[in-house]
Amino acid sequence: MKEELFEIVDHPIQLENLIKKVESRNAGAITTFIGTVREWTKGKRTVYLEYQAYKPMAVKMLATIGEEIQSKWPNTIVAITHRIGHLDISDVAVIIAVSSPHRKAAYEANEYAIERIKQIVPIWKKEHWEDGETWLGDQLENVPYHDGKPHIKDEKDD
Amino acid sequence: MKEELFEIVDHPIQLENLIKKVESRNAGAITTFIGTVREWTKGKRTVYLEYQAYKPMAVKMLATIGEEIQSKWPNTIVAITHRIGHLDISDVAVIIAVSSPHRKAAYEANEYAIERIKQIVPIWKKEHWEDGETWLGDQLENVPYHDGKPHIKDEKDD
Amino acid sequence: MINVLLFAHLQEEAGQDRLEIDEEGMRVDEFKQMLEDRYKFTQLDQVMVAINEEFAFNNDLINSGDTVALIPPVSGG
Amino acid sequence: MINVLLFAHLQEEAGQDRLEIDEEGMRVDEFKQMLEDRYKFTQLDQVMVAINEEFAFNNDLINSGDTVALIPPVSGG
Repeated sequence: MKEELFEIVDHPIQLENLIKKVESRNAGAITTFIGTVREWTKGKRTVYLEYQAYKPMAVKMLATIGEEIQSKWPNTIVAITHRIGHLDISDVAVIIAVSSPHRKAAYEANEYAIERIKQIVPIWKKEHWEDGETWLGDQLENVPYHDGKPHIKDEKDD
Repeated sequence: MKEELFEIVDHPIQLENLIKKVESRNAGAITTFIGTVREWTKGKRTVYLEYQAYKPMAVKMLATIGEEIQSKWPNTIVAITHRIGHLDISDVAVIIAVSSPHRKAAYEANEYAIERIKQIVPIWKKEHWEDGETWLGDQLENVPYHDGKPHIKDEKDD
Repeated sequence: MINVLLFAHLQEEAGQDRLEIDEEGMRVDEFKQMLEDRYKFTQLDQVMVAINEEFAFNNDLINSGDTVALIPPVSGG
Repeated sequence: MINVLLFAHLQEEAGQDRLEIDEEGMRVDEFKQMLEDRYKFTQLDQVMVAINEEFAFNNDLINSGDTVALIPPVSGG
Protein backbone atom coordinates (compact mmCIF):
# COMPACT_ATOMS: atom_id res chain seq x y z
CA MET A 1 0.00 0.00 0.00
CA LYS A 2 1.82 3.07 -1.24
CA GLU A 3 -0.48 5.92 -0.33
CA GLU A 4 -0.98 7.05 3.20
CA LEU A 5 -4.24 5.80 4.63
CA PHE A 6 -4.37 8.43 7.38
CA GLU A 7 -3.74 12.07 6.61
CA ILE A 8 -4.16 15.57 7.93
CA VAL A 9 -4.15 18.05 5.04
CA ASP A 10 -4.56 21.78 4.59
CA HIS A 11 -6.15 21.63 1.15
CA PRO A 12 -9.50 20.32 -0.17
CA ILE A 13 -9.99 16.55 0.18
CA GLN A 14 -10.65 14.51 -2.94
CA LEU A 15 -13.26 11.82 -2.34
CA GLU A 16 -12.07 9.75 -5.29
CA ASN A 17 -8.60 9.46 -3.77
CA LEU A 18 -9.99 7.94 -0.61
CA ILE A 19 -12.11 5.48 -2.57
CA LYS A 20 -9.01 4.39 -4.49
CA LYS A 21 -7.12 3.76 -1.27
CA VAL A 22 -9.70 1.26 -0.01
CA GLU A 23 -10.78 -0.40 -3.25
CA SER A 24 -10.22 -4.13 -3.43
CA ARG A 25 -11.36 -7.03 -5.60
CA ASN A 26 -12.77 -8.57 -2.45
CA ALA A 27 -14.72 -5.54 -1.35
CA GLY A 28 -18.43 -5.81 -2.01
CA ALA A 29 -19.17 -2.64 -0.11
CA ILE A 30 -17.51 0.73 0.34
CA THR A 31 -19.00 3.26 2.72
CA THR A 32 -17.90 6.84 2.94
CA PHE A 33 -18.64 9.51 5.50
CA ILE A 34 -18.19 13.10 4.40
CA GLY A 35 -18.29 15.62 7.20
CA THR A 36 -19.16 19.09 5.91
CA VAL A 37 -19.45 22.52 7.47
CA ARG A 38 -23.09 23.16 8.31
CA GLU A 39 -24.50 26.69 8.25
CA TRP A 40 -27.02 26.50 11.08
CA THR A 41 -26.52 24.85 14.48
CA LYS A 42 -29.31 25.22 17.01
CA GLY A 43 -30.42 28.53 15.54
CA LYS A 44 -26.92 30.03 15.34
CA ARG A 45 -25.41 30.81 11.99
CA THR A 46 -21.85 29.75 11.28
CA VAL A 47 -19.87 32.00 8.96
CA TYR A 48 -16.76 29.83 8.73
CA LEU A 49 -14.70 27.38 10.76
CA GLU A 50 -11.07 27.05 11.56
CA TYR A 51 -9.59 23.66 12.36
CA GLN A 52 -6.29 23.20 14.15
CA ALA A 53 -4.47 19.91 14.74
CA TYR A 54 -1.55 18.53 16.67
CA LYS A 55 -0.59 17.03 13.38
CA PRO A 56 1.88 14.19 14.09
CA MET A 57 -0.18 12.93 17.00
CA ALA A 58 -3.44 13.31 15.06
CA VAL A 59 -2.06 11.12 12.28
CA LYS A 60 -0.96 8.55 14.87
CA MET A 61 -4.38 8.54 16.49
CA LEU A 62 -6.11 8.10 13.11
CA ALA A 63 -3.85 5.10 12.52
CA THR A 64 -4.77 3.79 15.98
CA ILE A 65 -8.44 3.98 14.99
CA GLY A 66 -7.54 2.06 11.84
CA GLU A 67 -5.93 -0.67 13.95
CA GLU A 68 -8.90 -0.84 16.26
CA ILE A 69 -11.15 -1.29 13.23
CA GLN A 70 -8.95 -3.98 11.70
CA SER A 71 -9.18 -5.97 14.88
CA LYS A 72 -12.92 -5.49 15.36
CA TRP A 73 -13.89 -5.95 11.69
CA PRO A 74 -11.31 -8.14 9.94
CA ASN A 75 -10.90 -7.73 6.17
CA THR A 76 -11.92 -4.09 6.19
CA ILE A 77 -9.65 -1.38 4.77
CA VAL A 78 -9.96 2.11 6.25
CA ALA A 79 -8.72 5.48 5.03
CA ILE A 80 -9.30 8.79 6.79
CA THR A 81 -8.32 12.31 5.75
CA HIS A 82 -9.06 15.33 7.90
CA ARG A 83 -8.63 18.86 6.62
CA ILE A 84 -7.44 21.73 8.81
CA GLY A 85 -7.30 25.50 8.38
CA HIS A 86 -10.08 27.83 7.22
CA LEU A 87 -13.25 26.08 6.02
CA ASP A 88 -16.33 27.73 4.57
CA ILE A 89 -19.93 26.50 4.65
CA SER A 90 -20.31 23.20 2.74
CA ASP A 91 -16.54 22.60 2.68
CA VAL A 92 -15.51 19.07 3.51
CA ALA A 93 -13.72 18.71 6.86
CA VAL A 94 -13.27 14.95 6.98
CA ILE A 95 -13.76 11.91 4.80
CA ILE A 96 -13.76 8.34 6.09
CA ALA A 97 -13.79 5.47 3.58
CA VAL A 98 -14.18 1.83 4.57
CA SER A 99 -14.24 -1.17 2.26
CA SER A 100 -15.36 -4.61 3.31
CA PRO A 101 -16.50 -7.86 1.72
CA HIS A 102 -19.89 -7.32 3.42
CA ARG A 103 -21.93 -4.20 3.89
CA LYS A 104 -22.78 -4.47 7.58
CA ALA A 105 -19.12 -4.19 8.58
CA ALA A 106 -18.58 -1.28 6.20
CA TYR A 107 -21.34 0.74 7.90
CA GLU A 108 -20.41 -0.20 11.44
CA ALA A 109 -16.69 0.41 11.04
CA ASN A 110 -17.31 3.75 9.37
CA GLU A 111 -19.56 5.00 12.16
CA TYR A 112 -17.09 3.72 14.74
CA ALA A 113 -14.34 5.76 13.06
CA ILE A 114 -16.18 9.09 13.30
CA GLU A 115 -17.13 8.45 16.92
CA ARG A 116 -13.51 7.70 17.78
CA ILE A 117 -12.25 10.76 15.90
CA LYS A 118 -14.42 12.85 18.19
CA GLN A 119 -12.89 11.14 21.23
CA ILE A 120 -9.17 10.73 20.68
CA VAL A 121 -7.85 12.69 17.70
CA PRO A 122 -6.22 16.01 18.68
CA ILE A 123 -8.08 18.32 16.31
CA TRP A 124 -9.93 21.45 17.39
CA LYS A 125 -12.61 23.45 15.72
CA LYS A 126 -13.05 27.18 16.17
CA GLU A 127 -16.53 28.26 15.27
CA HIS A 128 -16.88 31.75 13.79
CA TRP A 129 -20.48 32.89 14.15
CA GLU A 130 -22.08 36.08 12.96
CA ASP A 131 -21.66 37.51 16.47
CA GLY A 132 -18.45 36.00 17.80
CA GLU A 133 -16.13 33.04 17.89
CA THR A 134 -15.27 30.14 20.21
CA TRP A 135 -13.12 27.08 20.34
CA LEU A 136 -15.63 24.28 20.60
CA GLY A 137 -15.17 21.98 23.52
CA ASP A 138 -15.99 18.33 23.76
CA GLN A 139 -19.18 17.85 21.75
CA LEU A 140 -19.77 14.41 23.14
CA GLU A 141 -20.75 15.60 26.59
CA ASN A 142 -18.48 13.00 28.06
CA VAL A 143 -17.74 12.97 31.74
CA PRO A 144 -14.13 13.95 32.41
CA TYR A 145 -11.70 11.07 32.10
CA HIS A 146 -11.11 9.58 35.52
CA ASP A 147 -7.48 8.79 34.97
CA GLY A 148 -6.67 11.84 32.91
CA LYS A 149 -6.65 10.16 29.52
CA PRO A 150 -9.19 8.69 27.15
CA HIS A 151 -9.49 4.97 26.72
CA ILE A 152 -7.31 3.78 23.86
CA LYS A 153 -8.31 0.28 22.94
CA ASP A 154 -5.76 -2.36 22.24
CA GLU A 155 -6.23 -5.88 20.97
CA LYS A 156 -6.58 -7.22 24.49
CA ASP A 157 -9.90 -5.41 24.75
CA ASP A 158 -11.49 -7.51 22.08
CA MET B 1 -34.34 19.91 -7.72
CA LYS B 2 -33.58 19.41 -11.38
CA GLU B 3 -31.67 16.14 -11.48
CA GLU B 4 -33.34 12.84 -10.90
CA LEU B 5 -32.68 11.50 -7.43
CA PHE B 6 -33.52 7.91 -8.36
CA GLU B 7 -32.09 6.34 -11.47
CA ILE B 8 -31.46 3.04 -13.20
CA VAL B 9 -28.61 3.42 -15.70
CA ASP B 10 -26.70 1.18 -18.07
CA HIS B 11 -23.40 3.05 -17.85
CA PRO B 12 -20.84 3.57 -15.06
CA ILE B 13 -22.12 5.57 -12.08
CA GLN B 14 -20.30 8.75 -11.12
CA LEU B 15 -20.00 9.12 -7.36
CA GLU B 16 -19.50 12.89 -7.58
CA ASN B 17 -22.86 13.29 -9.32
CA LEU B 18 -24.67 11.63 -6.45
CA ILE B 19 -22.87 13.76 -3.91
CA LYS B 20 -23.93 16.88 -5.81
CA LYS B 21 -27.56 15.77 -5.75
CA VAL B 22 -27.67 15.59 -1.95
CA GLU B 23 -25.36 18.47 -1.00
CA SER B 24 -26.95 21.19 1.09
CA ARG B 25 -25.79 24.09 3.23
CA ASN B 26 -27.58 22.45 6.12
CA ALA B 27 -26.00 19.06 5.70
CA GLY B 28 -23.27 18.35 8.22
CA ALA B 29 -22.96 14.76 7.09
CA ILE B 30 -23.11 12.90 3.81
CA THR B 31 -22.87 9.12 3.78
CA THR B 32 -22.43 7.08 0.66
CA PHE B 33 -22.73 3.37 0.08
CA ILE B 34 -20.97 1.97 -2.97
CA GLY B 35 -21.92 -1.58 -3.83
CA THR B 36 -19.24 -3.23 -5.96
CA VAL B 37 -18.86 -6.60 -7.64
CA ARG B 38 -16.87 -8.90 -5.37
CA GLU B 39 -14.68 -11.62 -6.83
CA TRP B 40 -15.07 -14.33 -4.20
CA THR B 41 -18.28 -15.39 -2.46
CA LYS B 42 -18.09 -18.36 -0.10
CA GLY B 43 -15.17 -19.88 -2.00
CA LYS B 44 -16.75 -19.44 -5.44
CA ARG B 45 -15.15 -17.13 -7.94
CA THR B 46 -17.33 -14.68 -9.84
CA VAL B 47 -16.21 -13.84 -13.38
CA TYR B 48 -18.81 -11.18 -14.06
CA LEU B 49 -22.40 -10.25 -13.25
CA GLU B 50 -25.38 -9.27 -15.27
CA TYR B 51 -28.09 -7.09 -13.76
CA GLN B 52 -31.58 -6.83 -15.19
CA ALA B 53 -34.33 -4.47 -14.02
CA TYR B 54 -38.00 -3.82 -14.54
CA LYS B 55 -36.92 -0.28 -15.10
CA PRO B 56 -40.00 1.94 -14.64
CA MET B 57 -41.12 0.03 -11.57
CA ALA B 58 -37.58 -0.08 -10.16
CA VAL B 59 -37.35 3.72 -10.37
CA LYS B 60 -40.74 4.00 -8.67
CA MET B 61 -39.66 1.67 -5.88
CA LEU B 62 -36.42 3.62 -5.35
CA ALA B 63 -38.55 6.76 -5.02
CA THR B 64 -40.77 4.93 -2.54
CA ILE B 65 -37.69 4.15 -0.45
CA GLY B 66 -36.81 7.83 -0.64
CA GLU B 67 -40.26 8.73 0.71
CA GLU B 68 -39.99 6.20 3.50
CA ILE B 69 -36.65 7.74 4.48
CA GLN B 70 -37.99 11.29 4.37
CA SER B 71 -40.72 10.33 6.78
CA LYS B 72 -38.48 8.33 9.14
CA TRP B 73 -35.52 10.77 9.08
CA PRO B 74 -36.78 14.29 8.30
CA ASN B 75 -34.34 16.74 6.69
CA THR B 76 -32.38 14.02 4.92
CA ILE B 77 -31.90 14.07 1.15
CA VAL B 78 -31.45 10.73 -0.59
CA ALA B 79 -30.21 9.84 -4.07
CA ILE B 80 -29.84 6.32 -5.43
CA THR B 81 -28.49 5.12 -8.77
CA HIS B 82 -28.40 1.44 -9.71
CA ARG B 83 -26.54 0.22 -12.75
CA ILE B 84 -27.75 -2.68 -14.90
CA GLY B 85 -26.18 -4.76 -17.68
CA HIS B 86 -22.78 -6.46 -17.69
CA LEU B 87 -20.57 -5.67 -14.68
CA ASP B 88 -17.02 -6.86 -14.10
CA ILE B 89 -15.21 -7.42 -10.81
CA SER B 90 -14.88 -4.13 -8.86
CA ASP B 91 -17.45 -2.36 -11.02
CA VAL B 92 -19.94 -0.28 -9.09
CA ALA B 93 -23.49 -1.68 -9.12
CA VAL B 94 -25.21 0.80 -6.86
CA ILE B 95 -24.52 4.06 -5.06
CA ILE B 96 -26.67 5.47 -2.28
CA ALA B 97 -25.97 8.99 -1.02
CA VAL B 98 -27.71 10.53 1.98
CA SER B 99 -27.18 13.99 3.41
CA SER B 100 -28.41 15.07 6.80
CA PRO B 101 -27.78 17.81 9.33
CA HIS B 102 -26.56 15.11 11.74
CA ARG B 103 -24.46 12.04 11.15
CA LYS B 104 -26.52 9.42 12.94
CA ALA B 105 -29.45 9.88 10.56
CA ALA B 106 -27.13 9.82 7.55
CA TYR B 107 -25.78 6.39 8.53
CA GLU B 108 -29.13 4.91 9.52
CA ALA B 109 -31.01 6.14 6.48
CA ASN B 110 -28.28 4.91 4.16
CA GLU B 111 -28.28 1.41 5.61
CA TYR B 112 -32.08 1.37 5.54
CA ALA B 113 -31.96 2.19 1.82
CA ILE B 114 -29.75 -0.75 0.87
CA GLU B 115 -31.84 -3.16 2.96
CA ARG B 116 -35.01 -1.96 1.26
CA ILE B 117 -33.43 -2.18 -2.21
CA LYS B 118 -32.85 -5.86 -1.53
CA GLN B 119 -36.50 -6.27 -0.53
CA ILE B 120 -38.66 -4.30 -2.94
CA VAL B 121 -36.78 -3.04 -6.00
CA PRO B 122 -37.28 -5.25 -9.09
CA ILE B 123 -33.66 -5.80 -10.05
CA TRP B 124 -32.09 -9.20 -10.62
CA LYS B 125 -28.50 -10.34 -10.62
CA LYS B 126 -27.20 -13.19 -12.73
CA GLU B 127 -23.97 -14.51 -11.34
CA HIS B 128 -21.49 -15.87 -13.87
CA TRP B 129 -19.01 -18.16 -12.12
CA GLU B 130 -16.05 -19.98 -13.53
CA ASP B 131 -18.20 -23.11 -13.79
CA GLY B 132 -21.69 -21.89 -14.57
CA GLU B 133 -24.31 -19.22 -14.11
CA THR B 134 -27.48 -18.63 -12.09
CA TRP B 135 -30.03 -15.97 -11.44
CA LEU B 136 -29.62 -15.26 -7.77
CA GLY B 137 -32.73 -15.62 -5.70
CA ASP B 138 -33.68 -13.73 -2.61
CA GLN B 139 -30.44 -13.21 -0.68
CA LEU B 140 -32.25 -12.17 2.44
CA GLU B 141 -33.59 -15.63 3.25
CA ASN B 142 -36.96 -14.10 3.89
CA VAL B 143 -39.95 -16.30 4.44
CA PRO B 144 -42.37 -16.07 1.53
CA TYR B 145 -44.73 -13.13 1.76
CA HIS B 146 -47.98 -14.27 3.34
CA ASP B 147 -50.18 -12.08 1.26
CA GLY B 148 -48.21 -12.36 -1.95
CA LYS B 149 -46.52 -8.98 -1.78
CA PRO B 150 -43.80 -7.35 0.27
CA HIS B 151 -44.63 -4.80 2.88
CA ILE B 152 -44.53 -1.32 1.42
CA LYS B 153 -44.51 1.19 4.20
CA ASP B 154 -46.60 4.28 4.10
CA GLU B 155 -46.70 7.22 6.44
CA LYS B 156 -49.32 5.57 8.61
CA ASP B 157 -46.72 3.02 9.71
CA ASP B 158 -44.64 5.61 11.47
CA MET C 1 -55.67 -8.73 -23.39
CA ILE C 2 -53.15 -8.88 -20.54
CA ASN C 3 -49.58 -7.86 -21.20
CA VAL C 4 -47.25 -10.06 -19.12
CA LEU C 5 -43.61 -9.08 -18.46
CA LEU C 6 -41.03 -11.73 -17.61
CA PHE C 7 -37.67 -11.30 -15.91
CA ALA C 8 -34.68 -13.33 -14.78
CA HIS C 9 -35.17 -17.11 -14.88
CA LEU C 10 -38.78 -16.80 -16.07
CA GLN C 11 -37.64 -14.91 -19.14
CA GLU C 12 -35.15 -17.66 -19.92
CA GLU C 13 -37.68 -20.41 -19.31
CA ALA C 14 -40.19 -18.79 -21.63
CA GLY C 15 -37.56 -17.85 -24.21
CA GLN C 16 -39.14 -14.40 -24.41
CA ASP C 17 -39.55 -11.35 -22.22
CA ARG C 18 -43.27 -10.80 -22.65
CA LEU C 19 -46.45 -12.76 -23.20
CA GLU C 20 -49.90 -11.68 -24.31
CA ILE C 21 -52.65 -13.51 -22.47
CA ASP C 22 -56.26 -13.37 -23.52
CA GLU C 23 -57.88 -13.79 -20.14
CA GLU C 24 -59.38 -11.31 -17.79
CA GLY C 25 -61.11 -10.95 -14.46
CA MET C 26 -58.78 -13.52 -12.86
CA ARG C 27 -57.35 -13.13 -9.41
CA VAL C 28 -53.58 -12.85 -9.10
CA ASP C 29 -53.23 -16.35 -7.61
CA GLU C 30 -55.44 -17.87 -10.33
CA PHE C 31 -53.47 -16.06 -12.98
CA LYS C 32 -50.18 -17.44 -11.62
CA GLN C 33 -51.63 -20.96 -11.55
CA MET C 34 -52.79 -20.62 -15.14
CA LEU C 35 -49.31 -19.47 -16.23
CA GLU C 36 -47.68 -22.31 -14.34
CA ASP C 37 -49.91 -24.86 -16.05
CA ARG C 38 -49.45 -23.34 -19.46
CA TYR C 39 -45.72 -22.46 -19.45
CA LYS C 40 -44.26 -24.84 -16.84
CA PHE C 41 -42.52 -22.00 -15.03
CA THR C 42 -40.49 -23.11 -12.01
CA GLN C 43 -40.37 -21.55 -8.56
CA LEU C 44 -43.54 -19.61 -9.24
CA ASP C 45 -44.50 -19.89 -5.57
CA GLN C 46 -41.71 -17.41 -4.79
CA VAL C 47 -42.72 -15.02 -7.55
CA MET C 48 -44.58 -11.81 -6.75
CA VAL C 49 -46.89 -10.05 -9.15
CA ALA C 50 -47.05 -6.39 -9.99
CA ILE C 51 -50.06 -4.93 -11.77
CA ASN C 52 -49.24 -1.70 -13.61
CA GLU C 53 -45.97 -1.29 -11.67
CA GLU C 54 -47.51 -1.76 -8.22
CA PHE C 55 -47.10 -4.91 -6.14
CA ALA C 56 -50.42 -6.78 -6.04
CA PHE C 57 -52.10 -9.02 -3.50
CA ASN C 58 -53.11 -12.60 -4.28
CA ASN C 59 -56.76 -11.65 -4.39
CA ASP C 60 -56.44 -8.54 -6.56
CA LEU C 61 -58.18 -8.82 -9.91
CA ILE C 62 -56.42 -8.54 -13.25
CA ASN C 63 -58.30 -6.61 -15.89
CA SER C 64 -57.99 -6.30 -19.63
CA GLY C 65 -55.32 -3.81 -20.57
CA ASP C 66 -53.31 -4.37 -17.39
CA THR C 67 -49.58 -4.88 -17.51
CA VAL C 68 -48.73 -7.77 -15.22
CA ALA C 69 -45.11 -8.29 -14.24
CA LEU C 70 -43.89 -11.51 -12.66
CA ILE C 71 -41.30 -10.54 -10.07
CA PRO C 72 -38.94 -13.32 -8.94
CA PRO C 73 -37.11 -12.72 -5.64
CA VAL C 74 -35.10 -9.57 -6.22
CA SER C 75 -31.32 -9.48 -5.88
CA GLY C 76 -30.26 -5.92 -6.57
CA GLY C 77 -27.78 -3.90 -4.57
CA MET D 1 14.06 21.31 29.53
CA ILE D 2 10.43 20.37 28.71
CA ASN D 3 8.93 21.43 25.41
CA VAL D 4 5.25 22.28 25.91
CA LEU D 5 2.83 22.52 22.95
CA LEU D 6 -0.35 24.58 23.24
CA PHE D 7 -3.50 24.37 21.14
CA ALA D 8 -6.93 25.97 20.80
CA HIS D 9 -7.91 28.30 23.67
CA LEU D 10 -4.68 27.59 25.57
CA GLN D 11 -2.65 28.87 22.65
CA GLU D 12 -4.70 32.05 22.61
CA GLU D 13 -4.48 32.50 26.36
CA ALA D 14 -0.70 32.14 26.33
CA GLY D 15 -0.30 34.22 23.18
CA GLN D 16 2.08 31.58 21.86
CA ASP D 17 1.96 27.98 20.67
CA ARG D 18 4.82 26.59 22.71
CA LEU D 19 6.55 27.07 26.05
CA GLU D 20 9.89 25.89 27.34
CA ILE D 21 9.74 24.81 30.97
CA ASP D 22 12.81 24.15 33.03
CA GLU D 23 11.40 21.53 35.37
CA GLU D 24 11.66 17.80 35.37
CA GLY D 25 10.63 14.69 37.21
CA MET D 26 7.13 16.09 37.82
CA ARG D 27 4.00 14.02 37.56
CA VAL D 28 1.47 14.99 34.90
CA ASP D 29 -1.02 16.35 37.45
CA GLU D 30 1.68 18.35 39.23
CA PHE D 31 2.89 19.71 35.91
CA LYS D 32 -0.65 20.86 34.99
CA GLN D 33 -1.05 22.52 38.40
CA MET D 34 2.27 24.33 37.95
CA LEU D 35 1.22 25.59 34.50
CA GLU D 36 -2.14 26.71 35.82
CA ASP D 37 -0.46 28.70 38.62
CA ARG D 38 2.11 30.22 36.32
CA TYR D 39 0.03 31.01 33.19
CA LYS D 40 -3.53 31.27 34.55
CA PHE D 41 -4.86 28.86 31.95
CA THR D 42 -8.60 28.28 32.15
CA GLN D 43 -10.48 24.99 31.98
CA LEU D 44 -7.30 23.04 32.62
CA ASP D 45 -9.28 20.39 34.49
CA GLN D 46 -10.70 19.28 31.13
CA VAL D 47 -7.32 19.25 29.42
CA MET D 48 -5.52 15.99 28.73
CA VAL D 49 -1.78 15.65 28.44
CA ALA D 50 0.22 13.82 25.82
CA ILE D 51 3.87 13.01 26.38
CA ASN D 52 5.76 12.49 23.13
CA GLU D 53 2.52 12.10 21.18
CA GLU D 54 0.98 9.51 23.50
CA PHE D 55 -1.83 10.25 25.94
CA ALA D 56 -0.45 10.18 29.49
CA PHE D 57 -1.91 9.28 32.86
CA ASN D 58 -2.03 11.73 35.76
CA ASN D 59 0.73 9.86 37.56
CA ASP D 60 3.12 9.48 34.62
CA LEU D 61 6.43 11.29 35.06
CA ILE D 62 7.67 14.01 32.74
CA ASN D 63 11.37 13.89 31.97
CA SER D 64 13.81 16.34 30.50
CA GLY D 65 13.65 16.35 26.72
CA ASP D 66 9.99 15.28 26.64
CA THR D 67 7.50 17.04 24.42
CA VAL D 68 4.36 17.63 26.44
CA ALA D 69 1.20 18.62 24.62
CA LEU D 70 -1.82 20.05 26.41
CA ILE D 71 -4.89 18.61 24.71
CA PRO D 72 -8.18 20.47 25.33
CA PRO D 73 -11.37 18.52 24.59
CA VAL D 74 -11.13 17.62 20.92
CA SER D 75 -13.74 18.68 18.38
CA GLY D 76 -12.65 17.24 15.07
CA GLY D 77 -14.85 15.48 12.57
